[in-house]
Amino acid sequence: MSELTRVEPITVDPLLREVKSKQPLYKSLLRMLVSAAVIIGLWQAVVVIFEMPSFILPSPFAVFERLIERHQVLFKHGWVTAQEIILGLLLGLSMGLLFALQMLLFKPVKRWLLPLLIASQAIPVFAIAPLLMLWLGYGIASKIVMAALIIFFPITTCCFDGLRSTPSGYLELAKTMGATKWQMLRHIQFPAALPTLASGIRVAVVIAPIGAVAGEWVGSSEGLGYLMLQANARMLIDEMFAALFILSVLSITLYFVADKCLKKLIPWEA
Amino acid sequence: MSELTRVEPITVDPLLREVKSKQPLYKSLLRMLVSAAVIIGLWQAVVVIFEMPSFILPSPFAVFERLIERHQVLFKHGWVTAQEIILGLLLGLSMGLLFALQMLLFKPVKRWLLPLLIASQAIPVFAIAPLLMLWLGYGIASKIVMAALIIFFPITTCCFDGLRSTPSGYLELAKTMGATKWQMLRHIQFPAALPTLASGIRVAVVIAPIGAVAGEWVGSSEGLGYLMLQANARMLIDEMFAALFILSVLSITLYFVADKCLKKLIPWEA
Amino acid sequence: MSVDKQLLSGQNNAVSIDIVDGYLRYHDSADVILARLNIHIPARAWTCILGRSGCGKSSLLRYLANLLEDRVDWAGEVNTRPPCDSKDQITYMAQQDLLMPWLSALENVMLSTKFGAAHSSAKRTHLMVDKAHALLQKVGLKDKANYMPQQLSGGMRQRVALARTLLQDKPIILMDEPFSALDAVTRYRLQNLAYQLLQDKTVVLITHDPQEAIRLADQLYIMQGRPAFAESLIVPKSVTPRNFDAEFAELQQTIMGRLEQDYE
Amino acid sequence: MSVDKQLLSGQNNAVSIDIVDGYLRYHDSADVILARLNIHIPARAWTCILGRSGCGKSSLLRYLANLLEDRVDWAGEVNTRPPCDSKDQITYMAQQDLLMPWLSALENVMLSTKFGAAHSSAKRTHLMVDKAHALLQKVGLKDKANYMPQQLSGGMRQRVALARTLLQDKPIILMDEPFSALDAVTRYRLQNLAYQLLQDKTVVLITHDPQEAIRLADQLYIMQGRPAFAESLIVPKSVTPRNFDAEFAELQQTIMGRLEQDYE
Amino acid sequence: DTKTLTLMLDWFVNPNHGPVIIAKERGYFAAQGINVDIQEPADPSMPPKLVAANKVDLAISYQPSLIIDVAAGLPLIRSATLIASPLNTLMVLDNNNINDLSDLKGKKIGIAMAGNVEASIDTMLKTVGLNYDDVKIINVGWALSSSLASGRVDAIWGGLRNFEANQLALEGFKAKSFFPEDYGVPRYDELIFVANANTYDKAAIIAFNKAIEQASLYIAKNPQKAWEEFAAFAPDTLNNELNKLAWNDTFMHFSAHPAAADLQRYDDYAQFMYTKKAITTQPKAQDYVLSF
Ligand SMILES: Nc1ncnc2c1ncn2[C@@H]1O[C@H](COP(=O)(O)OP(=O)(O)OP(=O)(O)O)[C@@H](O)[C@H]1O
Ligand SMILES: Nc1ncnc2c1ncn2[C@@H]1O[C@H](COP(=O)(O)OP(=O)(O)OP(=O)(O)O)[C@@H](O)[C@H]1O
Ligand SMILES: [Mg+2]
Ligand SMILES: [Mg+2]
Repeated sequence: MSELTRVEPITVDPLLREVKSKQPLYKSLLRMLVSAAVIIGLWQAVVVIFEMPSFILPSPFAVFERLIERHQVLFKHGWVTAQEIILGLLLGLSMGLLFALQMLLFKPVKRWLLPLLIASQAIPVFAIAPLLMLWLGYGIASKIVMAALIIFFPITTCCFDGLRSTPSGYLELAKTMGATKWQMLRHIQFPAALPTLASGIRVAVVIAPIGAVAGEWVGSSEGLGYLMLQANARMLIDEMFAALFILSVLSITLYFVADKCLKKLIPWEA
Repeated sequence: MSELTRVEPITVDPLLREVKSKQPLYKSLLRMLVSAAVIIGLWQAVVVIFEMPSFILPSPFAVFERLIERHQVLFKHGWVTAQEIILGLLLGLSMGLLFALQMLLFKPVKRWLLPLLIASQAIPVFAIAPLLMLWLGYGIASKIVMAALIIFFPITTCCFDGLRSTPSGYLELAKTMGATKWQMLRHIQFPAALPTLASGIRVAVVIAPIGAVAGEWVGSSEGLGYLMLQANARMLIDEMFAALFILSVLSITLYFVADKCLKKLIPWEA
Repeated sequence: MSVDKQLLSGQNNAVSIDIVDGYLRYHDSADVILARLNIHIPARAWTCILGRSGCGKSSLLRYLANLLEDRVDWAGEVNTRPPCDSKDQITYMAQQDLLMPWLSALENVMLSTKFGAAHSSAKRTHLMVDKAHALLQKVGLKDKANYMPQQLSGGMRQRVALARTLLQDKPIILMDEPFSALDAVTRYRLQNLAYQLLQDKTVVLITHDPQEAIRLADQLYIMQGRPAFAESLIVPKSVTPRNFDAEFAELQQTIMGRLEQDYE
Repeated sequence: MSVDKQLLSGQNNAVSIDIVDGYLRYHDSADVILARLNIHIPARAWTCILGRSGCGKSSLLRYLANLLEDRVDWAGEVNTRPPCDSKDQITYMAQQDLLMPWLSALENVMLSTKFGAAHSSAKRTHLMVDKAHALLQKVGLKDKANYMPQQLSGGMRQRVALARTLLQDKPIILMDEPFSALDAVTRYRLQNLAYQLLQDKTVVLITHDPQEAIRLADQLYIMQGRPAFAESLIVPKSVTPRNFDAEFAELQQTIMGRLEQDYE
Repeated sequence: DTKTLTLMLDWFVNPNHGPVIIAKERGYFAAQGINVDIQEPADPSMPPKLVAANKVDLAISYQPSLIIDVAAGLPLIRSATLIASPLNTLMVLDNNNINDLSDLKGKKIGIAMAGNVEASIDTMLKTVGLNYDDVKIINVGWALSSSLASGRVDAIWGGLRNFEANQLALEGFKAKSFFPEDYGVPRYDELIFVANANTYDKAAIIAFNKAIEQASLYIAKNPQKAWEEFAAFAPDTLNNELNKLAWNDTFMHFSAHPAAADLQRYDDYAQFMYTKKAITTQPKAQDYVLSF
């Protein structure tokens, strides 16, 4: 059945979208470029005005030079980090959803689990990082887990808050239709929670890189975090900033991709 | 006017609450204690089953002993960290709100600011921590800023997403009543956004400690993070875990206080 | 087995409900809403309930639909005959339209097919889609099947909700002011439609329109007083849907009188 | 200065509106909703609009209330006399009750006092609170002032929304089915109340109830066709609120005929 | 067949690790029949723990750290010495603000967290009539040079005489160092190799030590050539001015006889730490300092 009904909305969607996507792509690209220029300008200004020594804040030009000179190394490590982030996001997302569902479906679980959950979050991932390294080794697994851990709580909270604030009328209606708990979740609570969940995902996408990089700091032999630490240890501050730059680009790209997907998923919200 | 109208709801509130606060305090306390017992049990189990060497994961009893032996030191440093967290929360909250408001009120600002904002978040606070230390010194200020920075994005996102998803009917009504942008915000959008904002605040409360402790790791002379580093360097792993324990208790307390406050603020949500 | 079940329900769908000495109070308020409420809802017939705004009609209906269990104090008996678990026997149409904003009109109509024991063979699915389309056409929204709820007018939304109700096939139908947002002609037609499609069902209809009530009622109650009780009014002997005649007019006068009286 | 302004508005609140050759289409749909629509809304009088469900009544009202500016294509003229910025002159009551869930009934009634140029002297505030209480009493909700919207029945919510509308003091009032969720008697009383309180205002009332329209209309339009246009019907000469009489009945028949005809 | 040893350095590869890199580059390890897999940690406190937990075979650590670890019950032994003299210093900027340790009264000292900070600094200050409480200790993470250069702290503890001094010089700051061994702190081995006390592979360690000794000898004879070979290990990151300067200040410190150990030195230092209460039990050198 769902195949049949799911096909229908397509006919109205183009109409809906017609108004929304007024903004052509090149405009937002232009905006990005200008933003970037402004950031760089500010950065240079700080360097000049505060007479920043280059071992604290190098000038953007030095960083840019480094970026070009070392682009191969940077991309290689960037790719590793990107993998860690994306896999971490997937893992954290599914764990967060699962946890939220569990708290929702089994009220008692929530009461017992929540303090545990908060405690687990309150412990900075850094503190348990050595344990993770011991258990999962110095490879990619431990970083994925770090990234997942750091986004786990935002996802769980937003998802749970979203799921439990479904308008009661919807729930009542579904109840009279004989919806099982699971069907209620799937067809009513989940779609109704999507907007709040979307906030959670946006947050997650932006903080997941922190987890991955933090993981690399504790132990790794590749990735942008490793590169940054190494550069820092060697006083190659411009290289460190070049790595930071790649990381930022990665995050921004991820954010906008996620944002686009989320907007497609939730067309009924403005 | 507002003084007069604000007084009214009190008469109905007790009625509303009558049903909700069935759960007496001692019950939730009991639950906390049991949860704690479960955590400790699990912990001990991990220690025993995996034969964890005590320099990686000490047994809960050793940690507890340490906790009692060193409670004065722990509390002293805990108090410092608590201050950092709370002030960081306040700063981050107000900055996040301000930012979200700005993005909401001035659409163009949003377009230009958002990439900047994401980029700023993507850069792990850790990476700019040394810069912060150099600018703000090794005192409490830099940790407050770290905590504020780390919660800034979740707050901003949740607040912004909440503010912009006000049911359009409410906005239209207020518009016909001649609401200025500011009044609309104050009386319609803000209350309507509170549930989503609450999710953001819950997330913020739990991750703010990470910021503060990370700040202490990068540069400090007091606080739980400092204590943890010191203990680690001296191989006093049980002391490190005792500090972690205090940190967790701090976070959990903060979370529940925040949760209570938020629930008071949003009585109309289940 | 699914065929079996349907046959069974086809034979068995005559459920009558008796409410004896009903008492209802919301936990979060001191006011008693209903007290000493006695209502007989006969099987395969339309029971219409009228009453002052705020007297407790929706509360009663929601209680019958099992939606208030943990939010009210209830005393009194609710007996179904044959005895059955009323939970699985009821279709409920709320006073608000409650369309899901993420589903199109057609998908909203088909919402119930997503729930309950899943016997969704491809064929059955196809049947349901056809049925939903047919219902949408009957409520005058053939060309709006793919509109989202936000793109529909108030009356259209109510009609979608009605179609959603009519798609379900349970022996008891509870409807809370299902025609309130419709113009006179549409209302008249949809009354006929509902009458026709729900002929062998046990229907409880809440309405504010005395004419509507008289037109459709096999059994007519008016709720009065504070806390409210229900008084049965004698309806004309003619078959429903009735046309306007002298007896009709007289009953209408009686109803207005009762409502008026409740006001004092 | 605030006194000045009030005086001014007191003298000046007679605004009439003319719609000439109105055309309206939603951006996100290909259907034209209104075309060649001509309506004259006289000052200090009630203009009632009837029409098939979904014909575009609410759209028209929302356009007049400046709520559709960037979501529709509009062609045609809307002239106010005296020319004024209609934005600040309009009170709008939507088809949905739109009560804020975080405000009590009383606070919802007083919502408008929080907006606009702030002249909230303690005295004025006090006056407004009194006025709100008085209005709540008049709509029969004296004892529900502190209830939250979720604790009110559908009709009660609509009455709160009506009280909120009546609290505002603008020359033009646009009301979209304000009595649809009320029982006959309450409806009758609130019609009288509104009539009484809005005597020197320019009122546009959308309703599905021909009797209501005839009772209150100084000017009566029926919207017909697809896209819809408006036809003016001649109302009895008697003063509003009218009582039921032969002329009344005849007009009602005409209206039903028109609606019926629109259906074919 | 060759045996693979995993070796975790104390930090990213730097000139201090010269013999390890040279031994690997010149095939001395291979000649001894072992293959060494080099790993770099970001946190110097991790490698000994990993050895104790049997996750890696060998790690580079510091003598004070080893004493602390062994005192805390970690199953570790010293298997070889990499640099046999102290490199650590108390460093200040050479701008006439602090000419003598006694000028440190009330000043801020930045540290990179280590277990023997209090013991060492207190001892040094005692020689000029001050003590630990007369200064303010601030953890500055690993931003030692920049915190000193930027003036956020008045002195740093943990800067190495072959590294931080050059780093500061390159940034245009002249530094002045107070050596701990001149102010009452016992001499100790700066960099050592540690292995797991229970599971170490004696034959492999002997082979490893031989290769290291061979490399040290080679470096002592051909410092310039060795530098080029060292820098070629990872030219991107190693071949720069700072490392070159550091190399020139380092190569003469590499232990000529890595396997040999002066037990007395360990016991003296343990005694020092014990009396300063940096450790609560006093391990005996003969139990954890092994010569292969
Ligand atoms: N956002 C929208 N996008 C597209 N079409 C819309 C939108 N809103 C309303 N419509 C269409 O406009 C038409 C008129 O709607 P409107 O709400 O004005 O009807 P109405 O006369 O008020 O009906 P009712 O009496 O049922 O309230 C309908 O066909 C509806 O589908
Ligand atoms: N959640 C609640 N808590 C407290 N009181 C409630 C709640 N819901 C409804 N009530 C009260 O119950 C009474 C009956 O409400 P109900 O919705 O049943 O009225 P109704 O007869 O359906 O009215 P209407 O015709 O206006 O829809 C009202 O006085 C209302 O204030
Ligand atoms: Mg009702
Ligand atoms: Mg409408």
